Amino acid sequence: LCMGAACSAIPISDLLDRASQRSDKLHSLSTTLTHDLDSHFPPIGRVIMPRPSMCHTSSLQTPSDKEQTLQVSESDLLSLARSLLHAWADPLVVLSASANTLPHPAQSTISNKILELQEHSKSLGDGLDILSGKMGPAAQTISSLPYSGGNDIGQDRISKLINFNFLLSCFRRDSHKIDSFLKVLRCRATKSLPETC
Amino acid sequence: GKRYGPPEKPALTRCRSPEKETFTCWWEPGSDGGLPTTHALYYRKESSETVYECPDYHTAGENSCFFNKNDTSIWVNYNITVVATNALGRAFSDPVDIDVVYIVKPNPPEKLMVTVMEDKGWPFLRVSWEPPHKADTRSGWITLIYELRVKLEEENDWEMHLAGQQKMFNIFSLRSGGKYLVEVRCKPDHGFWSEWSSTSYIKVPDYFHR
Amino acid sequence: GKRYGPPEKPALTRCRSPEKETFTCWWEPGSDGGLPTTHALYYRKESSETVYECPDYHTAGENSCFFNKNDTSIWVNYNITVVATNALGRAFSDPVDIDVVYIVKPNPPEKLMVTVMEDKGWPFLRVSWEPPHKADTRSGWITLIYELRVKLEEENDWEMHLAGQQKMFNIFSLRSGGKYLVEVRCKPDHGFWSEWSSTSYIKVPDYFHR
Repeated sequence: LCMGAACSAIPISDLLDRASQRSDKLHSLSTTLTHDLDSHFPPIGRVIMPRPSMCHTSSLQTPSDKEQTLQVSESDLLSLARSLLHAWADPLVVLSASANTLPHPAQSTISNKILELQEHSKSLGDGLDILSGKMGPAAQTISSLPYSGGNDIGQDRISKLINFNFLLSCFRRDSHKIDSFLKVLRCRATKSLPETC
Repeated sequence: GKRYGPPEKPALTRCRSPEKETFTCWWEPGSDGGLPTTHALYYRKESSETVYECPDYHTAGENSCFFNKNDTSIWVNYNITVVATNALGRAFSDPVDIDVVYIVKPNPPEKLMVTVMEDKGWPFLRVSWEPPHKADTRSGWITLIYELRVKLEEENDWEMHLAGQQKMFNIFSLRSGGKYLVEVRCKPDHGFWSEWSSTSYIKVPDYFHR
Repeated sequence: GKRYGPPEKPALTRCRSPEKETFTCWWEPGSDGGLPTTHALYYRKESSETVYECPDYHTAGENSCFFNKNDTSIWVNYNITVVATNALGRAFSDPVDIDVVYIVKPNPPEKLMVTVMEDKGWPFLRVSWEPPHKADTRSGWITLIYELRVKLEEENDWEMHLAGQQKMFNIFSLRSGGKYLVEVRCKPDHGFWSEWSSTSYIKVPDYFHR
């Protein structure tokens, strides 16, 4: 007897649909967080906002346009998404800790949204772990992308805001990559449900 | 003399989730064989042999098990069984497979508003509402459909209207001077109808000179 | 006598991509200082010092630069500047950083079709459409959500309906004999709303025997 359409195991296409919904939310959250942060800086400030260094995930080779992305195999796409998500486990803790003392008028809103980000990220991670178990060994590989930025994002007010903003901009970009890879996977998996793709 | 025996097997009757973040299951006990009988719910997650017991028998009341955020996953199926036990034996319910995403029963729609409007001299009711606040329909991932029911105060039968995904609806052919009750409910793609919203009352002005 | 001088600095006003595969930027020239003035767009990609000039000033018309598929990468910032030059000097626009994934504004949906259907004696409109042909939704490269607006010919206010990712929507509670206008637009998951599609007109038959 089953309650709900699926029995024994949840189909991969269902899992990819749910994962895409979570990754969509994750990226949207990072976008509203970026706007919350920007609300404090005049537009000019944003343009000059320096990028202290490269994102800690920039060493991961990812496709950079549609043709390249559509040529990547399913298991490799999932492996890329998982690697990026895993790479943010520690830095999200840093973002969360530093959000509590961020010298920014929207500090409490930002702090709550970072917690929400962590929740969604954790849930998505659980889902991708289960998905990878169903999509072959290549999907299991996770590239190690250590975050060496430490827990401290700066002493003075300006460097704190700059580093926080930079870390968030990196997350925003990586969450968009994760979202894009999962949505391509989702449409490949739903050949039987064309109307959603 | 009174006959004693092992309990009859219980039946898992219903599992519902309001927003895919928590869920609750209810069961119906069988006869207790004339002896004090206890019930326990056990579950196993898809592709895992570990058996867990219900984390919370209280939050959702009698003969129920509540799974909070940490206990709820949308990534795996739950295989659930209820066991009745008394001094003379045990009885197992049929096991049930649960996918949390498919047992959603949302909260009712909110901010139901009814206003009398007019179209070339004929009054009609403009009904509008909002989705339950927990349902993030704006992102385009969750689709809710709605249904209204309308009735005159003095009548028993409701008139049902399917409103699809709309969050507003016009009701025509009104009775002059009639006092109407309006309620709305919602349902996700793969899920169950919510309860009806609270009732909204509206009086249609007299527009017929009898 | 007429005063001549270096050009005023131009302003990069907008960059848009219709399908996350190509993109175009437009600028607003400043005053030309009374002399023949030329404009050139230069860009540098994040973490590269190489400066490139606009690959195509023509495809998208005046004061524009078009980047085709080979010139377009995503998840990398383009740092873009426009330079105005005349005989007496040059002026640089403020530089702008853009990532193509955040400037997607699709073309409107296509093949909008509206038909009158009936459900238990009540007419309703079945509205369907196709995504803009340039946007590759089939591979998942772009995920679109849709919004409709409907209004009676003689009224001013549109009724808005969010349709999620579906390409079909039913509209209930229609005015008997009403003449309706329907339009649809789309938005990528993380981008800008398109313009509204062309209008589709439909007449609902009289279904009331007044």
